[in-house]
Amino acid sequence: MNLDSLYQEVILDHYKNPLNKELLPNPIAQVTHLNTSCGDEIVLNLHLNGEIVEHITWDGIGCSISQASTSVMSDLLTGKPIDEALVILNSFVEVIQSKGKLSGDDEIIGDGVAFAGVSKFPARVKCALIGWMAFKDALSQGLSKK
Amino acid sequence: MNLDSLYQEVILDHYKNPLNKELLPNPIAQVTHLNTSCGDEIVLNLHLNGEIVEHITWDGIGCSISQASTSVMSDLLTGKPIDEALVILNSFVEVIQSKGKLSGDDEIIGDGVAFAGVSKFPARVKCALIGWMAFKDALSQGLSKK
Amino acid sequence: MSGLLDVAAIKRDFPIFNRRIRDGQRLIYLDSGATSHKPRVVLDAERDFYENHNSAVHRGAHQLAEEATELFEDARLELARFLNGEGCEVVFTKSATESLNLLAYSFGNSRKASRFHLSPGDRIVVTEMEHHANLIPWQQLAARTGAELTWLPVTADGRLDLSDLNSIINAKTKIVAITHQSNVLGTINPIKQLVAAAKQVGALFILDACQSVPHFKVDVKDLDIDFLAFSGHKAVGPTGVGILWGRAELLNEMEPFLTGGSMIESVTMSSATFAESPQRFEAGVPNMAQAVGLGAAIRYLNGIGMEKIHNHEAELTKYTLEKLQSINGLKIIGPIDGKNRGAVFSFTMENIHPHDLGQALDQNGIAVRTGHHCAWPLMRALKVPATTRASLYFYNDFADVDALISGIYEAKEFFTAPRAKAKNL
Amino acid sequence: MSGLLDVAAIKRDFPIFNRRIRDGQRLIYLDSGATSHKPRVVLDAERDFYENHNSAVHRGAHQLAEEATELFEDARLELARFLNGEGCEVVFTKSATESLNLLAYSFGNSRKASRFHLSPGDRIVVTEMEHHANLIPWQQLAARTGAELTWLPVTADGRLDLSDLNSIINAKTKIVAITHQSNVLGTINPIKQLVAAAKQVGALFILDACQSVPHFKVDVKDLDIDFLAFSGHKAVGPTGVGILWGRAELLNEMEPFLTGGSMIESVTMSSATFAESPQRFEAGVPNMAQAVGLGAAIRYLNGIGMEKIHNHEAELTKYTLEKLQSINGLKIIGPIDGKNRGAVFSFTMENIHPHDLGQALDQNGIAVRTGHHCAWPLMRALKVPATTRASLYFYNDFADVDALISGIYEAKEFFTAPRAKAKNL
Ligand SMILES: Cc1ncc(COP(=O)(O)O)c(C=O)c1O
Ligand SMILES: Cc1ncc(COP(=O)(O)O)c(C=O)c1O
Repeated sequence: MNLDSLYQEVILDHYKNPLNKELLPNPIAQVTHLNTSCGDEIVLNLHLNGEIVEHITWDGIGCSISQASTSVMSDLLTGKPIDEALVILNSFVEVIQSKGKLSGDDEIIGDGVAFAGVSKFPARVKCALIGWMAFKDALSQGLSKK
Repeated sequence: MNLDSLYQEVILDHYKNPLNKELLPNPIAQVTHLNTSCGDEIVLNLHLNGEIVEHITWDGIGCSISQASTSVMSDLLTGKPIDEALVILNSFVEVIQSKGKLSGDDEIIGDGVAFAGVSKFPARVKCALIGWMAFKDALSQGLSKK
Repeated sequence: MSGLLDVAAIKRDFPIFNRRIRDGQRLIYLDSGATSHKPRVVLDAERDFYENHNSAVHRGAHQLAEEATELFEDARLELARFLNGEGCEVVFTKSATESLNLLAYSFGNSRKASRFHLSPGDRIVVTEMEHHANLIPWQQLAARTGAELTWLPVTADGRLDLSDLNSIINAKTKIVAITHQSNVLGTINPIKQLVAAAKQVGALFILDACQSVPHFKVDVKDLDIDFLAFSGHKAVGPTGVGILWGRAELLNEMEPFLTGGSMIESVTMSSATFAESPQRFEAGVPNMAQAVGLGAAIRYLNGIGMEKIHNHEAELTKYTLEKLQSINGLKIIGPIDGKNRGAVFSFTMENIHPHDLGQALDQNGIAVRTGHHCAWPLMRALKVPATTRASLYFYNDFADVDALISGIYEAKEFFTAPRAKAKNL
Repeated sequence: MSGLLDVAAIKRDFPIFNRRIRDGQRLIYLDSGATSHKPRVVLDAERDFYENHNSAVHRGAHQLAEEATELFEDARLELARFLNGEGCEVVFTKSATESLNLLAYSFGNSRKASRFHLSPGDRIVVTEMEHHANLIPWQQLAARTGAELTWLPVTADGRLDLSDLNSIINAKTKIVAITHQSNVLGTINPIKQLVAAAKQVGALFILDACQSVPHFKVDVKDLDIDFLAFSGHKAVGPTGVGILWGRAELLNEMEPFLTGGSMIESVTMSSATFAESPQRFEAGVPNMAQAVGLGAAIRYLNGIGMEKIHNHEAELTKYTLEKLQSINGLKIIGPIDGKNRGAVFSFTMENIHPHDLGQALDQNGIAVRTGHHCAWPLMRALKVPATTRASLYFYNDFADVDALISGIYEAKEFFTAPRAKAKNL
């Protein structure tokens, strides 16, 4: 396996030019997630509009996988109904935890398929999931406030 | 190695008919020594008369080695000048700790030579020494009181 | 005798049975209550870890670190399945002793509002047959917190005396810590009844499973206990590894014990917050090869079958009790009824000190233990200064028991016969 | 380069160097700061213990128990000689983490009159470069006793800032706990000067020797310290064994830590008295095979020679510092002066996150570590969220360093070159 197959073009592009990486004020929920084994950190602000994910904005430091994955997530889930966002999230998580067995359906997880190679590297699974877990956490906080 | 060579006649005799196994009152020092790994116990009373070991009396429970060795010790050291008692004690200890290398000089340690075989059994060294160590301890307590 | 295992085949799995003892005699090992021997597969698993995958788990981002982590976590899952618990409920410690101390110290570290906090007026209940490892940590915790330590006494025939159960495990009781099987008497305690008594008053139930988990199926859900401790080395596993199992919700509420690397969430110079269980309780680079070895040990035991191991030992127990009772002057310290009792036999012989008896047996290649077996208060209660103990495992057979019995007869002859005769032994 | 060892021959002693990594590449292991590999003689010593002598030490009165005890105690003496201490001063723990926690808990258990007792107004001094294992236990002890925890800061070039030494280690100071060599920076601290400051105010000095004992001769008498901790697994020894060395008179005055079997003098149901050191601190059946394996590890290191190991690593250090500094955009986190510094190299690369760099190196079979290296406060002080760390040992050579350097260049090209180019990598 060479570097290209893990670090696909899409990942490096999102890493260099992350989307939604600027916190919008007045979120319904703000969460901070740490990767305690490497010191990485993601702060995520969630805005809901009824049953719709209105904005996902974030800031933080981390490796290309975590930054790109958070960027892809924020792009993919923004504007989606909550239900649908959760379906996407679950299928992304499934791919990442598949130990290389699943390649992912780009109809569902879009650019998320670029991260399928990460699932072969157990130590990087957390990196690929940190932003997604932050979203999930923010969502459940946000919903409980409604 | 068979049982006979460890449990010499002398040992079994002393075990069955221990000498000085009745505590004399008013000792200059009384000590209790435990073998914490097996629960054995020796109480020893020491009487001194000037520079002479006047009486060594004792009581306690223990295996044949510890009982016989204490019996032999009490017999051997009673009536000896303190200096001489310590010489005997040191050479007995040396034999017991020799891991089978020394057989002992019966001119010095008398019936103590019967215990030479014990030195090949590290787990029994404590048994063979418990009475002797109690004597040493009682002596230093007794001397510090004088 | 259909319950018997093929011991000859089993012994071939254990390299140590090739050893010759005291001038060429075969090893008759009756000291598995102290530590068990290890099958080749366990040694191979440890060695494979070191030779092919050695690396610090949970730390490096390289291939060896990934492999080491996977092996280590697989071992945890193997243990969880074995006990019928969850992976996150299995903490690798160095021994049962550490597992029990972990609980006592963690409880001692807890804040006032915590369910684990003890103060004067609270009660800790143990039994009179506890191993020092399940007694002294609670003595110390009681002394530090002002809680009261009390205990269920033992009857003359070596069973727990439950006549005052409900006044001993009373409303003040916060912790009940009891051994599953006595390492001296062989007694198997009625855990479900004891757990029920503890639950009734809202006390936590801690099981010392050192002498049970290696010998029969122990199911934490079925027993409905809160914590369980055992040592790998008594369960055909490596030395230097033990298990603490605890209910996840309890472990995650508890204060840490050992602190350091890999158990933290965040750290500044002046304070720290901690990860969830099991990481919370596994500070530092863990005993990785030993954990992996213990996983292999459990697989080996499962391969033989815990049910079969239990049945085999039950047959041996019946046989041994019968044979021992036939020896004049021999007194069994512990139940003489084979029911609810494991293959651990403590006894005294008239006119022979246990040390001397142990030595005589050793001369015949028979390994037993003598002394107080780290249960000194029990010995005092039963008024024996020491015993000789033979403890069996599934790699023992009738021939081993027969050797023990004839060894005892020889010793008896040597130590109690008139001297002239003994000389010809 | 006369100081160099024959690394090709040494690698043959370590079975893991036969491993192929990531599709057939040779293993370039630069993560010995996390854990070291084990030579065959260590694995053989452990296996020999299990296959021929396995038994519970200090307990049985049979041949195996005698042999096991002798092997275990011989290992203790080997360790004592290695550190220039006495046998009764060497306590086998499971790890350095346990050794340091043992001290903190034992001090916490001490009575008011004891020299180990801490109360508000007392001070514990550490440094900003401590591993979590030598920081959090003291934080916890401070929190429990009301003592104050303070620390020597680190300079921008990764040395201890001693400008306020005598106001930080002041008359209130009871304990000074400092690492011999930083596991992040490679910095070797001026222990004699620090010990002198501690002695002047009557404080106890505790040395975290995890990163020094494996790499150069550490003499407890020469350093005049009170306690020392290290882990076997970083010193070519097994996992699951660590050492606490302490002055005998201190150990014998200290309260026990773990309580249970084999560490007692006498026990009743309600109280216990304790044996002398080292038994006092070794409750339960110890990590016997691991202790024996560590003894073999020390003999192996002595066979190579600690002086030679040190010289070899000093040559590697010079070379590595030079090579790393020649890489544009690479910043060494730690001293760039080879003096008083070990072969541990933390660095950051412009525009490449340490995780990505570690991953890229791993693709070439090069094992490094990335993250905060269990020294999070140090990372905060130096304002780096994480680093990549290469840590070398005597089984590394110039070729390993060259592989690292070219691996870094490749990663740089991949991550920072315009995308179209990177594709052809
Ligand atoms: C300086 C230092 N101290 C303490 C430790 C803790 O050692 P262990 O995890 O083996 O207990 C380490 C290694 O991780 C270390 O490098
Ligand atoms: C019932 C019981 N509890 C606790 C222990 C302590 O186990 P370890 O010494 O392996 O920690 C033992 C064995 O020695 C035991 O038999």
